[in-house]
Amino acid sequence: GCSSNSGGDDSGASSKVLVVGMPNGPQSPNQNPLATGSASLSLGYAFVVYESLMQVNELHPTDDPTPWLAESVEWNDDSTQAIITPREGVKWSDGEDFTADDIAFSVQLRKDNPELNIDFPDQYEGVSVEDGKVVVDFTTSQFVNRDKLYRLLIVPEHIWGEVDNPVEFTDDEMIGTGPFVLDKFTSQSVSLKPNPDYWGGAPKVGALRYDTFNDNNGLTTALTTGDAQWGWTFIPDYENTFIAKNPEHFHQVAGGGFGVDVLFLNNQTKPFNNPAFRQALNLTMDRDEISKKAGYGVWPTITSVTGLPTPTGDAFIADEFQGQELAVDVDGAKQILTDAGYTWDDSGALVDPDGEKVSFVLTNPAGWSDYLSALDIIATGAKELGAEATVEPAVQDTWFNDIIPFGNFQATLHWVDNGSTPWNLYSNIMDGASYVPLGETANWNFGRYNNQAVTDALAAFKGASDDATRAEAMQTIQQAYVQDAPGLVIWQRPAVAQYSTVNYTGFPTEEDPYANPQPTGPQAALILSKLVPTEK
Amino acid sequence: MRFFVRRGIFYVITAWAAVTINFFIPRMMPGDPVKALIAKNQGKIPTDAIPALYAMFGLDENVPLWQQYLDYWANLFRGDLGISFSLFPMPVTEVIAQALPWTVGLVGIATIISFFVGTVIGTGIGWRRGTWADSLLPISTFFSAVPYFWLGLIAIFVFSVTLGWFPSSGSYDRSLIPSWDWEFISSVIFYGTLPALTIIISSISGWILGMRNMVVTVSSEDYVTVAQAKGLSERRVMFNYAARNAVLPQVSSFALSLGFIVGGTLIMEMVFTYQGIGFLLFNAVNAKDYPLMQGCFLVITIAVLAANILADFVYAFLDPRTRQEG
Amino acid sequence: MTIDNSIVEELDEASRPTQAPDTTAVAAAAQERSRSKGGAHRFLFLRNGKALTGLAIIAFFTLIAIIGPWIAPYDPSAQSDDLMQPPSWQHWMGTTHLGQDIFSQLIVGTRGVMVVGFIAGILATVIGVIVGVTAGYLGGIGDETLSALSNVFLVIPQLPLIIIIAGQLPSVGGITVAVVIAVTGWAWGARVLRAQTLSLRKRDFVEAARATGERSWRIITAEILPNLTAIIASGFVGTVTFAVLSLITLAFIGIGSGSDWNWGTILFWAQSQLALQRGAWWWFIPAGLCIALLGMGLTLINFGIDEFVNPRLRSTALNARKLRKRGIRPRIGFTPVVYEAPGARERRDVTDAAAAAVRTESAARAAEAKRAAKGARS
Amino acid sequence: MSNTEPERSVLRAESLRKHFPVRGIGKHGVVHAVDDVDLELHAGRVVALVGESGSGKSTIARLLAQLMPLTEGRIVLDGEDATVHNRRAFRRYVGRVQMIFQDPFGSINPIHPVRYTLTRALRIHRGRLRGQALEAALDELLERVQLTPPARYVDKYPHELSGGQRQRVAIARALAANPDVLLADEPISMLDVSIRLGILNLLKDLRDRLKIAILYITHDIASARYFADRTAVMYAGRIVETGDSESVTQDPKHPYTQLLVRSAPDPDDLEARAHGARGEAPSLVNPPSGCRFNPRCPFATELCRTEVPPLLEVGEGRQAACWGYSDRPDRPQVTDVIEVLGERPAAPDAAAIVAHAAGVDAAHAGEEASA
Amino acid sequence: MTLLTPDSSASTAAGRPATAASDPVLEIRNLSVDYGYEDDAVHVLRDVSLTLGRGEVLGLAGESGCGKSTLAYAATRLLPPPGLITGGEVLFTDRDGTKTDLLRLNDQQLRASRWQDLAIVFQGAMNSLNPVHRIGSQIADGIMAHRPGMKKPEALERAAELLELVGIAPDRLRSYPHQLSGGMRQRVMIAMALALEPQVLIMDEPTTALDVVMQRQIVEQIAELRDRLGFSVIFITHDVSLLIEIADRIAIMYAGGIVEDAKSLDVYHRPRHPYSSALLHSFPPLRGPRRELTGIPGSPPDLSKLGGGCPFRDRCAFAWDACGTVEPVLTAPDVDGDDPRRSVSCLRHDPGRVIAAGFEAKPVPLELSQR
Ligand SMILES: Nc1ncnc2c1ncn2[C@@H]1O[C@H](COP(=O)(O)OP(=O)(O)OP(=O)(O)O)[C@@H](O)[C@H]1O
Ligand SMILES: Nc1ncnc2c1ncn2[C@@H]1O[C@H](COP(=O)(O)OP(=O)(O)OP(=O)(O)O)[C@@H](O)[C@H]1O
Ligand SMILES: [Mg+2]
Ligand SMILES: [Mg+2]
Repeated sequence: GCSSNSGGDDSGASSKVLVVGMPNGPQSPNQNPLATGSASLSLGYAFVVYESLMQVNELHPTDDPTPWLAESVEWNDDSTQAIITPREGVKWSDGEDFTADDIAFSVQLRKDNPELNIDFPDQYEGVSVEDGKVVVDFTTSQFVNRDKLYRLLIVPEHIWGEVDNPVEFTDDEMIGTGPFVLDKFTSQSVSLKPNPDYWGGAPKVGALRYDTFNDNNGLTTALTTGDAQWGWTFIPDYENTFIAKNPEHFHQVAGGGFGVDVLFLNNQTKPFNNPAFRQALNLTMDRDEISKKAGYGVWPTITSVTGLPTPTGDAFIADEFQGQELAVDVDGAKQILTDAGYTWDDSGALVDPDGEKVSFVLTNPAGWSDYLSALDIIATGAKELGAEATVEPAVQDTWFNDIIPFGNFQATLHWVDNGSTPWNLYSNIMDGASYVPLGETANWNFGRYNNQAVTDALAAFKGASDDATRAEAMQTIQQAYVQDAPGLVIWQRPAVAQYSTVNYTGFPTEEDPYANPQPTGPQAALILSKLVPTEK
Repeated sequence: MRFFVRRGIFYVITAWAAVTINFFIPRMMPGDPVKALIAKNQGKIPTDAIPALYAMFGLDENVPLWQQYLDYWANLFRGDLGISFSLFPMPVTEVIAQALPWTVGLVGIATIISFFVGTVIGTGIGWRRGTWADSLLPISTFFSAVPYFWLGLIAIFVFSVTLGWFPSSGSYDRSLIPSWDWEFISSVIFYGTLPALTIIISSISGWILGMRNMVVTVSSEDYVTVAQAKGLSERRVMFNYAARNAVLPQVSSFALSLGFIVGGTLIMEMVFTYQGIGFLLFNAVNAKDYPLMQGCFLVITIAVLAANILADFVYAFLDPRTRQEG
Repeated sequence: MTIDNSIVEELDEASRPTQAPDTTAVAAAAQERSRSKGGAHRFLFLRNGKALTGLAIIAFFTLIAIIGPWIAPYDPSAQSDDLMQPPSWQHWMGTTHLGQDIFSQLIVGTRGVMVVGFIAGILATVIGVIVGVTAGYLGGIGDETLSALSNVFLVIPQLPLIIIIAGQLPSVGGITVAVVIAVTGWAWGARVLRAQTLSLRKRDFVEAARATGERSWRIITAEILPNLTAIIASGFVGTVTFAVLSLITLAFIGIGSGSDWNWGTILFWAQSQLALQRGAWWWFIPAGLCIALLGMGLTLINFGIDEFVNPRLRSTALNARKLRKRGIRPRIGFTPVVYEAPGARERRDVTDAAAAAVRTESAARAAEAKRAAKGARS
Repeated sequence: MSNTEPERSVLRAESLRKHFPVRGIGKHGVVHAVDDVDLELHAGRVVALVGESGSGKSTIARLLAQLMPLTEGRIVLDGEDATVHNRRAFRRYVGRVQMIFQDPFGSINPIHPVRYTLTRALRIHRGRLRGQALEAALDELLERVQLTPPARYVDKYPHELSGGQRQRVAIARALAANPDVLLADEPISMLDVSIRLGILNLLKDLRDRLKIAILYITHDIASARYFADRTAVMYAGRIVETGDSESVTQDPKHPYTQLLVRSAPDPDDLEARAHGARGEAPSLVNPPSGCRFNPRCPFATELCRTEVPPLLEVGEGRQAACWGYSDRPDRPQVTDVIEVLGERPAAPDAAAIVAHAAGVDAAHAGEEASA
Repeated sequence: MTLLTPDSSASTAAGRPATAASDPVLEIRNLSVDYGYEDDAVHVLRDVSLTLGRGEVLGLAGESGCGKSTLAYAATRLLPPPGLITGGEVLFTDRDGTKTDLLRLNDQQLRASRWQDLAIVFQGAMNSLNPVHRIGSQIADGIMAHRPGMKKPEALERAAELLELVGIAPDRLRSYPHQLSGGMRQRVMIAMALALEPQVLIMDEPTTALDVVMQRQIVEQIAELRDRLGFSVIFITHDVSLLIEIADRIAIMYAGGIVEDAKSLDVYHRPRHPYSSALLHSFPPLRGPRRELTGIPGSPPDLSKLGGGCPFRDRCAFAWDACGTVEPVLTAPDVDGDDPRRSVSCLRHDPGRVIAAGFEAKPVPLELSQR
């Protein structure tokens, strides 16, 4: 039992179990930390058994990363080569020493097995160990992907080297460097116990358990009853539903990151082929209301006209847009429309320059309640312009297979890739490089925005070797975003987590957002190292 | 013998058709496991990862459908149901083996209790037709007409969240290690109580109604009157004559409903975060996990078929009239 | 839905002797009486309180379904600033997280439920009748094939199948859901009908029709089908209940029409917004109650049909209340005795009337004495 | 009988055989419901078929109506093989041969009024009748079966009719086809005495007026005597005796016929009773070898147990399938069953049983006392 | 206090003759039965009185639907819903002379009395045996219910004896009802009814479903057992000829009332009621000269629409205006030299009532006064 080492232990460890809740349904005993979908990755305990090279604080992506298994990572100018210096004195939980070879092996493993290589597909050029440092060469510039390298989980060569097929390896033992080691696995719950020899000092969390629930409701109930103390699920009206249950100890905090949700507008068909209408719609969207009603304040309001989340993106907002905030301005919108030749008929319906009534359909999969609520609000806004907007939920599969890739929509909400820079956000919305005609499968740029200047700027940002070039590119991009409104960011979608400080404190807070607060990332090891029991 | 053979052939054909449909249905669904996975992790899995995932699930190979079908049968006979996508790389058999006992245990027990209690109540109501007992019917009807999830959620809200009498989710105390000790078993029982109760409440009405109607019908049979004429005690007439005969159709219905246990509890498992095959199947459908979906379908199909066969014979064995002449 | 009796019925039918003429006589008597009272016997079941209640409920919901959109006080989708308001005079059943009026949603949503329920019920019944009756009548290889077909549909788990089929369709409107439910839900009825047809087919009147020279299709449609009316009707009612529950469950797990309101969508929203946990019972409870009420109404009609059709259930069911007033409890094996003075409907029930106590007591004493005597006779 | 001149043979059955497969769990075999039955119906004559329950009488009727396929044998109508192979031929056949079912409660669809039932029969056999013609035909039919006035019955539902009335509707339906042959399967068994007579008289009238050939199936040997010209006696799927009704009933030859006649209650002759006959009808799945009556026959010998007796001439126009009337040396000596079964058999001593019961009581009382 | 039905005294006063044997075991007095509970209930039995003497076989005959079964069931309070006993008494006299009114016993007492004092064999043996229990245990449970403390093996032993008594091998104890033939089942029912040596045995058409041979066997059996065990029997059947043969006394019922009650041969040879007479002219004789069969014209009255007067008047050849208003009651026949204990309910025999009602009395017609 993990509880036996309580009391007089001088480590200050508690006997209390910290329960992490996840809404992922029953799990199978696959703990492979590299295979997407494995229990350890989806519940997140892979991140407390295995560790990453560096810790990145998504809230401040421009800050220097915190060394973790790597003392440092040096990049060359165009970000095609990284030199990794491993940390000294780290041991695997079976007692073997952790070396540069383990890092090199872990990278090589991904290079050799495309199935496991989700971060840099086809982009590793070579891996070598020189002077106890690991040199990783990439085929392309990785400036926007640096953090992905930092986040790579490192596995022991002496175990994994023996494995025939690392793709199907279930890693029952889980020998890692992290602060916890596997105690037992059941399909509903995974227990871990502290790693007494952890390089960062034995953790003060006496035991860690990952419970899985069948859906958000199950997890919400567990969080509100205190059965689970850390996790993440969308809790509508979390202040009343969750925090109010124990205001002193229940918290929900948002991390940072460039995650946002975007209303993709079909730039190629009516009515959104007219930038004036897109802009006008933008002006009717009450981001505050959307965030509060549909997002329950969980998804913070987006304020900057550039669509960048704040404060994460502050450093990237072009000077000309600094301080420019989104606001509802129906009159302004009408003005824009009037200028563009729109009129209104007797009943107040908006008529486009071609003389057709403006109407459009907002689509999202049925069941995605926050999106659908947001669409409802957006539709209400559009009605103020006299446009006829209806929300039509779609079947999820249809949405994925027919609606989104082929552009069979007029307006739909979709997320964008997070990233360590705004590049993904803008590229996903408006990169001409992803442009394909309507009816063909698009990977991003679902709205089919095609502006050479923007395309070039996005490419420049990614490949540039100096900040000035990048700033310039960013300005071009943001100008286009603001002027053309090819897609509309509706809210931020930061990493959010709920936790209870009944047993442990030290989680990231609003005041001290030292890491992404969610338990399902490499930052879990960092957070756990900061947790202290509330009582001994 | 001919009877057995005919029935046998009939069931084999049914099984073949069902399994074939089970094979094709998932494949006719749009979408694939990778997209489903991406959808589930909205934004968390970078787009770059897509090719890796296709490779991992082996979806990049192009095998013609009929070849897949043949392979499927070949594997089926080897007891190999393939490897689950959503729970990669677990064999489907293992995944199902893990989930099945929970469903069968909880729902099975609930169904059995529901059957017995419902049958006894139904006997009472049927026997005392025309008295106050009749007013129980609309009440039980009400509970059978209520959507199950609605009942379950209210039960959770009242008994778990508000009163705290029962845990709101899970199949046992998660801090326990599954084993055959009393602590664990009692935990399983404790956690299973609320789900079982809701199942019983929502399903009992069917048994009550069925039994009541049969008892009413049987009560007017001559042999019941004869039993009364013999001066047997009320209890004896009610149970040994009326109920004993009325229960025959109930029992074969019961055998059939045992078959549906395996597949019919998706909502319960969702609402109560209970591990089981219904939810497994639901997840498989959402994750486009064909092998798992097929596996679940197969298990459910076999269970229902087996129950059908069972029902065929249970009746024959319970009713001496259909038994072999002595 | 009650579990199937078909197999049983098959076996039962085979072993049951042809109905005693008595029953028919009783039925005849009962019907004759009802006719003489003026009501056509087809509406006899209106005299059954249960059926009447059921019909009233269904009629009520049907009315709401028809006029709902006109009488709803608000646009059910219209948002307002009254977020999550408990019931009040403005909003009889409170509001949602977007300030939508739940009462209006309920009213407007009735149509979706009723339309889907009835379309699915009708479709499934039609398929079930066609397959079941044909199978039962044909016998032989055709029967085996059709039974296997319905067995396959019985064997395939239904809810997942509905989810999958619904997931295949580009857009899921109410009608689509109804069709999907019907396509997956007909097998049960077909099975019951098949068993019944099988036994009807062996009845003499079908043989007699054959001997008269009727063609098969006529035998099916004119001789057999009308005799199945009760089963078809109760199957229809059952399917409607099932369809309504399926629709609501589908909507609840996020499949199905979200654009048009129905009670399931209300519940879906309520649940996804944690209405219960937030104490917004007004959002969660009424829709569920409406469903239960509708289902109850359907089941009650079913009772009515049962009692209407089964002569054995009929006469007592008709006047249960009156009996209670007169203190008569019809029982098998203990015929009630009432002593009525001619003319006045005054009566004394021996078993409870105090007036009879003396007599009863002496009778009891006699019985006692007899038993004692028997014991002593050794 | 009134008509003595030989009438034209209408329907003839030649060595009919019907075996039903036995269905059931673990059972297999066939029911030998009808074996080697020859039967001939003449216009304007009635043939009665009597025999105990389950001896295959209804099966013969159904076979003759071609409602079920023959296992073996031939049905000859007006000298031509009439075994039908398709639906059209069947419909032509039913125009000539009509059947009245055993059970008046089951053979009329309870959901249709009399009008419907009869209209269908008329339309099928007499073409598209409408309006006045139809009404007239209906009235005529109902009058023919003495359901008068027709208007009172034509719109009734079967449940509103008494058993006798229903039976008459069933007869009317059969008559709608203007058949040459009427197969009346126990048309009176479910009715009470007074109604029975009405129906018998009705059939008699039809025979005489329309010269219909009638097969009259019954248990009631007295009514066969009253109504039929010839009588055939069946036992366990075979015909064991035929002959003109009067002599078959007054002077039965076959031991089974004797048993049957001697068992029928007859208030006029209380002495001529076969008392104490024991035994049951044999199983038709494994019928006894030889004469099927041999297990119950008081005269049975080894010959009866091994060889099936053929129908032997036992008098003018009479045949009996009993070895007792053969000229075989090993034939049994058949006399009147009365002589063998006339006495009541001795039964176990009743007094002893009573005493025992009392003893049980006593033991019982003792128990109670000690308790 | 109107515990006694008011006109019970009246009917005795009207001179209900002491038809009963000097030692009655069961007296049914003024029994009235309704079907239905409402105002439009059918009054099926109207003040029926009947007395069964000890050791007597009383036959009950009449048209189908005239209330024979109803009478039997009502007397035992086994009438199924919607039956309702609305008046009368059923007095049972035990061997020691104690009289009990079965209608006034409470459930407990009634249960104790049933089977012990009075057993009943129902119309269809097929349906009277519980198909899922072995016949042995069905016989035994009746025994055990009345002999608390008796062990099952003992009861089964007794059951075996009973089976032997009715001529069934005791190894049939372990058979299920469906494994027995109809005749055997009927005998099992009889064995079961005799299990507790009841003093009265009511048999409702115990042989109707059987063929004559089997019927004969059963009837013989009953007669023989009655001789040995000395119980009294009420035997209900349509088959008048059978009744005449086996019953000591016959009561003829018509439309819910008893119209004639006399020694069986008296009924046969000297019917006093027009209905009895017609009934006896409705079945063909098995032997002897073929007599003219007249049948009974018309159909039985609708019991729910009976007015005053004689219910048979519409079908009666001897009815006159008095029959429409004066309700006949059972009286001694107005024929000289008749057995004083016989009774008939016909106005032709009751000039007193006719005159009292202000009508002109008519003499007894010749047919009804044969000597
Ligand atoms: N469809 C059938 N399948 C199997 N056996 C049958 C079938 N129909 C009749 N039999 C059997 O064939 C035998 C003869 O039956 P049938 O109905 O012809 O007798 P019956 O002489 O008409 O008897 P009853 O006088 O009772 O009407 C019986 O043993 C019966 O069980
Ligand atoms: N449940 C009932 N409701 C109304 N009338 C009934 C009911 N049961 C019987 N009857 C009527 O009561 C009358 C007497 O029925 P009963 O069964 O006693 O006749 P029965 O003389 O035994 O006839 P059978 O000879 O046909 O057995 C019949 O006219 C019948 O229609
Ligand atoms: Mg027959
Ligand atoms: Mg009767």
